[in-house]
Amino acid sequence: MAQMTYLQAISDGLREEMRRDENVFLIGEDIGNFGGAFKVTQGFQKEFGEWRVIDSPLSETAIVGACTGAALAGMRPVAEMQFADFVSCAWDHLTTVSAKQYYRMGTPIPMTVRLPCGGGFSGGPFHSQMYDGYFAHVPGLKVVLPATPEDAKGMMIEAIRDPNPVLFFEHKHLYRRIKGEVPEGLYTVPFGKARIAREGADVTIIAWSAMVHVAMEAAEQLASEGIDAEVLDMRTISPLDFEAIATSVTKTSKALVLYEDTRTGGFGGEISARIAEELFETLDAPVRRVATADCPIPFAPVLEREVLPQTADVVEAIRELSAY
Amino acid sequence: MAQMTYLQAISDGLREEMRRDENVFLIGEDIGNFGGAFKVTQGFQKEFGEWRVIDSPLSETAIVGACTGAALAGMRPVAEMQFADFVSCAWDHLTTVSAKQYYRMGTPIPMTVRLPCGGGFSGGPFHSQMYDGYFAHVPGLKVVLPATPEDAKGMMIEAIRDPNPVLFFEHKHLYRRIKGEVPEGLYTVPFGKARIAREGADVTIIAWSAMVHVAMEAAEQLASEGIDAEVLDMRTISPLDFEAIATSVTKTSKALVLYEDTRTGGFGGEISARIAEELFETLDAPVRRVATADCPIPFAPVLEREVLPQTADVVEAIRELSAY
Amino acid sequence: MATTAEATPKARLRELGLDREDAIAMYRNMLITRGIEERGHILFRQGKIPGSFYTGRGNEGAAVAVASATKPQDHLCPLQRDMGVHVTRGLEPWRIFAQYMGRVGGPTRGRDGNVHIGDMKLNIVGMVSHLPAMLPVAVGLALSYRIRNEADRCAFAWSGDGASARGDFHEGVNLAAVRKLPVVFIMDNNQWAYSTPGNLGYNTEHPSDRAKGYGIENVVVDGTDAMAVYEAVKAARDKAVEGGGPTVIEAVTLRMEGHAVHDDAFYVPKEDFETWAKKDPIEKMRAFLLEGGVSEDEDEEIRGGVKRFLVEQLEKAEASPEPDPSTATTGVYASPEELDNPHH
Amino acid sequence: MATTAEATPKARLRELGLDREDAIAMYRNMLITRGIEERGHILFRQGKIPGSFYTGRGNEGAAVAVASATKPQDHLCPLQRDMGVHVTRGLEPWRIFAQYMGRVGGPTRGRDGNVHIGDMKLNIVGMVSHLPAMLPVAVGLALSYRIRNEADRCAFAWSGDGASARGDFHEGVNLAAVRKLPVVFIMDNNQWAYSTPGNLGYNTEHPSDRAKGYGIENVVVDGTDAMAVYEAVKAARDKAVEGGGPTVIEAVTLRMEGHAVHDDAFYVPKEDFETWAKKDPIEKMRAFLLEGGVSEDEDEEIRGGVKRFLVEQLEKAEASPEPDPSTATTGVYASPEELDNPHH
Ligand SMILES: Cc1ncc(C[n+]2csc(CCOP(=O)(O)OP(=O)(O)O)c2C)c(N)n1
Ligand SMILES: Cc1ncc(C[n+]2csc(CCOP(=O)(O)OP(=O)(O)O)c2C)c(N)n1
Ligand SMILES: [Mg+2]
Ligand SMILES: [Mg+2]
Repeated sequence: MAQMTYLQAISDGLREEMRRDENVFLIGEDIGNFGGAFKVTQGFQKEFGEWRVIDSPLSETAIVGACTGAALAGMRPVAEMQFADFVSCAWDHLTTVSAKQYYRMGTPIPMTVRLPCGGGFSGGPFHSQMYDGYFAHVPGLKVVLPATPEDAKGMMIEAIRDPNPVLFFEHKHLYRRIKGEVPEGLYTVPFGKARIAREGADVTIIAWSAMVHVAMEAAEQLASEGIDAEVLDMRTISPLDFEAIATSVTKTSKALVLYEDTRTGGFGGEISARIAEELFETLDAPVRRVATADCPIPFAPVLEREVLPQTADVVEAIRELSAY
Repeated sequence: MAQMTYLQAISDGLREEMRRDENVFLIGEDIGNFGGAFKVTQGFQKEFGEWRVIDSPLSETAIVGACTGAALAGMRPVAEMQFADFVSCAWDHLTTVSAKQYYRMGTPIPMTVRLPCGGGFSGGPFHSQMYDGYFAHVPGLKVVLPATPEDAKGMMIEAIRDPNPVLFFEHKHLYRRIKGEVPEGLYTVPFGKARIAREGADVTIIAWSAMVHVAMEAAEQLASEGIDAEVLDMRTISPLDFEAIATSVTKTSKALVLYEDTRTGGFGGEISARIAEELFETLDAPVRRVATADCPIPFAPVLEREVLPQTADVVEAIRELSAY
Repeated sequence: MATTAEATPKARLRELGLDREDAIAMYRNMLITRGIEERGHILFRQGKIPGSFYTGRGNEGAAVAVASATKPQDHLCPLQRDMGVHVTRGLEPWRIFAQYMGRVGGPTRGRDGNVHIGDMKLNIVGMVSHLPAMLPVAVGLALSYRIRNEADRCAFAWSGDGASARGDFHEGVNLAAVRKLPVVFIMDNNQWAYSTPGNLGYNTEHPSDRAKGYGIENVVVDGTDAMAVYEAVKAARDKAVEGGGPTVIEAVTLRMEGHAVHDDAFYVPKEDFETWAKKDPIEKMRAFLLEGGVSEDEDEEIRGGVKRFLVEQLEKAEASPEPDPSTATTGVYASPEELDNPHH
Repeated sequence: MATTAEATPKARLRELGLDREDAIAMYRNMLITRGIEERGHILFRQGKIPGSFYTGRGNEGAAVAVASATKPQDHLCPLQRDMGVHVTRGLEPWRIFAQYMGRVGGPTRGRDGNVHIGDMKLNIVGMVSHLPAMLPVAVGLALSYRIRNEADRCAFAWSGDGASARGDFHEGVNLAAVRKLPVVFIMDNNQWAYSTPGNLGYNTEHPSDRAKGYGIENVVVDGTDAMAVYEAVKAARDKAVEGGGPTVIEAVTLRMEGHAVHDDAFYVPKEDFETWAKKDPIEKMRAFLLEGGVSEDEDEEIRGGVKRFLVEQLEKAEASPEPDPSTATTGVYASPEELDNPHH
């Protein structure tokens, strides 16, 4: 197995599936000659040509709208939003057309939208957002958020093959910071199956995307204090593997949901609610949430740190949960 | 006091505030000569002229974008979306510009977007949606949803005067079905203060907009069975009067959240989570949620009924909650 | 406005590459279209159609003519005034009635209403309410033809005069123009967007003049003249599949009813209704056929046939059951097998 | 392209209603603009600017000229290449440096970065990243002038060649055109949208030809020629405030750096950089002034003055503290009092 960054793993998954299936094509801003703002598709246009790696005008709605159409024609389109934040410009199309067409018309819409997401590097209010909770709220869309290189590749391939619109959230902060073993060749990681990132007995931390790494750091710190945290990497939040949550929380009796979307209305609230509703009798303490504060993501590092969930916040919350 | 329908009360609030403050103007599709798809602004163009009651092109983004600009110029714009569903076409502008401008630039954006919302009359997937949870998730926006004529008028005036972007959800199903006493003249109903629609001792039903009426019907039925439900009309979900919820649930120890948005990701999940997190020790049963099923709203009456929350669903859920 | 060359109906048909049967088929499809929508009004008054109801009266000729100028392999994305497209493509009227009434036999199985229909076996994509959201979809269909180098295939996207003010129109048409995709844009200019007149929606002489901003051609035709529409669309399709890029075809009509049942269209000048009633597309087509040698008897027969056909079809629709409530929440996500075997 | 009348600088200034001091002020503002952005690069390399960094090099002349042709009561909605607008309007450079570095002294108090600035006291609206989302905002400002019958007031909205493909452009310009609102649209055509060349973004000769789809005029000017830009904008403003409706002014330049610091612009032909370097707007303005009677000494003094000024300003910015973390989550909602007394 090769060592790859999270970014390389995404590229690899895309490339392998494009080689296998000529119906796969990419469309987005600056993804061709330039290779994409983050260089995920570097070299792709050379290999696959101008009509399978399409530099679009600055038009998010045209990009995803064209993907819906191409999906109906039997293609497997993959759109890139230059930053996840700009998907707001395609919100109507994704929620109105892509998400509802199968329910209404019975015609599957197999398309993938790649969303470089998340904060932590002074991207400011418009290059840092975590948009997962908005889409997980929409019936008909799938929301997937790999945390590791291995998952990133396998879930990329799974996303392309899935017969539904899939929002593939790639965390920018993981692109080059996270490395790992990645199998060669084609493989898929199924949606709706959480991964136990760390086994533990005392408390369950439920996380996805970059927050898995924050959870792991917190768990390491807590281990030295004798608190044994289990970390669940949800991988996808729509579909949601609630069974995995139930199994873990039944074991630990205590749960913390850690998410990078804003606290109020973010998907962690939904998970917290379900835990309390469905596991009422197993809980030994109220569910805790650690999330981004209810405000835009500020630019200055001192402010951004304050707003985004930090390892110390998780450690603190788990300590309190343990002591409850 | 005059008897008015919910619709008349909204018109009345708009008209009175327009008479008082010449900075208030209306913009939307077919609101002038035609008086709006639901006739809320019937006769307004005659009274206030073409430049205060503006028939716009079919352009939701231009409508709300223009409101943001006008607000910056000191006006008090009120936009009408012909149906709440079409606000998806202005999603980007509202969430990206209107919502964040004050936090970033310190410039208040006093604007109101009127959203005829909700289902129950075979409007189908695109004329029935409850969009409240999506917006309550966005820091910087206020989300208000009157359930009675009196509130509708007072909250309309409050919305126009509020220095922030306010999403004013008017439930189409209440427009002509709900009548009540409405004070004459100018008055406001403050945001973030829930109303106890029915006092009760056994269980708290938390609802807003049309669901308040479903909750009241359910409570009446339950009364005959000896179950005494308290009904909270939240009036606004952003800001959220959690204190009122806490007070009521502390009294009853049991809570049901009833909302018309889709269950997963809808704002009822956030409320359920907070109750379980913050009132853990007072709860005698898990919080229950009754909401719209996780799918688009189908057209055929038999299907729509199945998907939307019905009084019987609430009655059943409360019975189970009581028996817990 | 491109004017129709004066010629005998026979010469005209020859010029367009059509024969007598083609013309009769178009006429018949217009009659069916209007018949369906007229019966829809009755059904609505009978309380059999839930929600609201609206038609494309006045646009039957244009809708049928456009669809007639397409090839079966072309994908079509018609909108709310284009029932004639579905009829021409062969969507059985009973399914349309079933759709109106929310029955399982409708293309959306009761999940959506009115003309929100489609059938991928007929290469018609079902529309959504949000206008004109299906236009970028058509551009995506055309893009896939281009990627796969499919030579004789063209996508068709509709838009109203009013809806062309929305961003989706701009982004979709622009992408198609930049990439010279094989797509034809049909603009149903029926002079009103709900109650909003053209001058409050666009600032050019014709709404299709928006084409000029994308460096593509627009052609304005009399939408009540099916032959003129057919001719313009055929030329635009030829151009598109030859790599000449998209064209906007504007078919000028008058929306002959209110926006929907609740709207009496008080804002449309009465004279306009009178003027345009005289230009009725079906009457025009009928006159064309009679002049071209179709006898009054034959016409009578065609019309009678359509009537009987629709009576049958309506019966069939009424026999279609209401959907099973337990299915209301199923089918939100497709399963992998369905990609190979979609519902429609 | 509208060409600049050949005339002596003095005659030219007279023709434009400008005096020598105005011209020097424009020159000075261009120097300040470039100086700020050049120092920005240094600060970035020094690690003092978090996130990314980008400039409007090559566009200083156009930005300054447009702003110079506006009146103080006009609202301006400039974008990412238009630092010259802020400078011309009087936003103090130290506040811009403070913004770059995320300090409290910046117009957004560390909440946003780069050129995401504005100051309502100067009637400049702060931009967002999503392009061109501020264009409909400018239209709304113009709409409010119209509602209030403010005679001599005009709003200014910017857009890039690339961003004009987005729906916001279409909806905003269309509304303004239909209602003949007093707004001028400036199109910064710097030939690239990030790495995307014009021919992949629009299908017309000039991106401003999009105006034709809205029935409004577009004027293409050499964006490196501040006088030409000034002239075109002034005429468009006059027309707009007289009720003649909006105009699109396209200022053609070349983006002289990559899209942002991480982009070396390998995709821009080297010859283009060489050609356009020769057309540098500041050098052009300098030549104009020298020809018009400003001495080399005076020029030296102006340039020296700007340098010293920026050194001071940078010091002041560096003294501006980082924001207090405890304020990070405050000010999400405005309170009623703030309507009368906004932060800025
Ligand atoms: C985005 C959006 N906004 C509003 C509506 C409500 N609406 C339905 S039809 C209509 C008028 C459409 O006018 P036009 O495009 O000219 O089509 P026509 O109905 O005249 O054929 C409006 C405003 C809609 N369907 N979609
Ligand atoms: C809606 C949206 N999509 C993508 C981006 C990312 N982006 C920032 S600048 C840019 C290119 C803009 O090109 P143009 O409008 O020509 O302006 P320029 O930068 O050349 O001045 C892109 C794609 C954005 N800011 N907004
Ligand atoms: Mg119309
Ligand atoms: Mg550019």
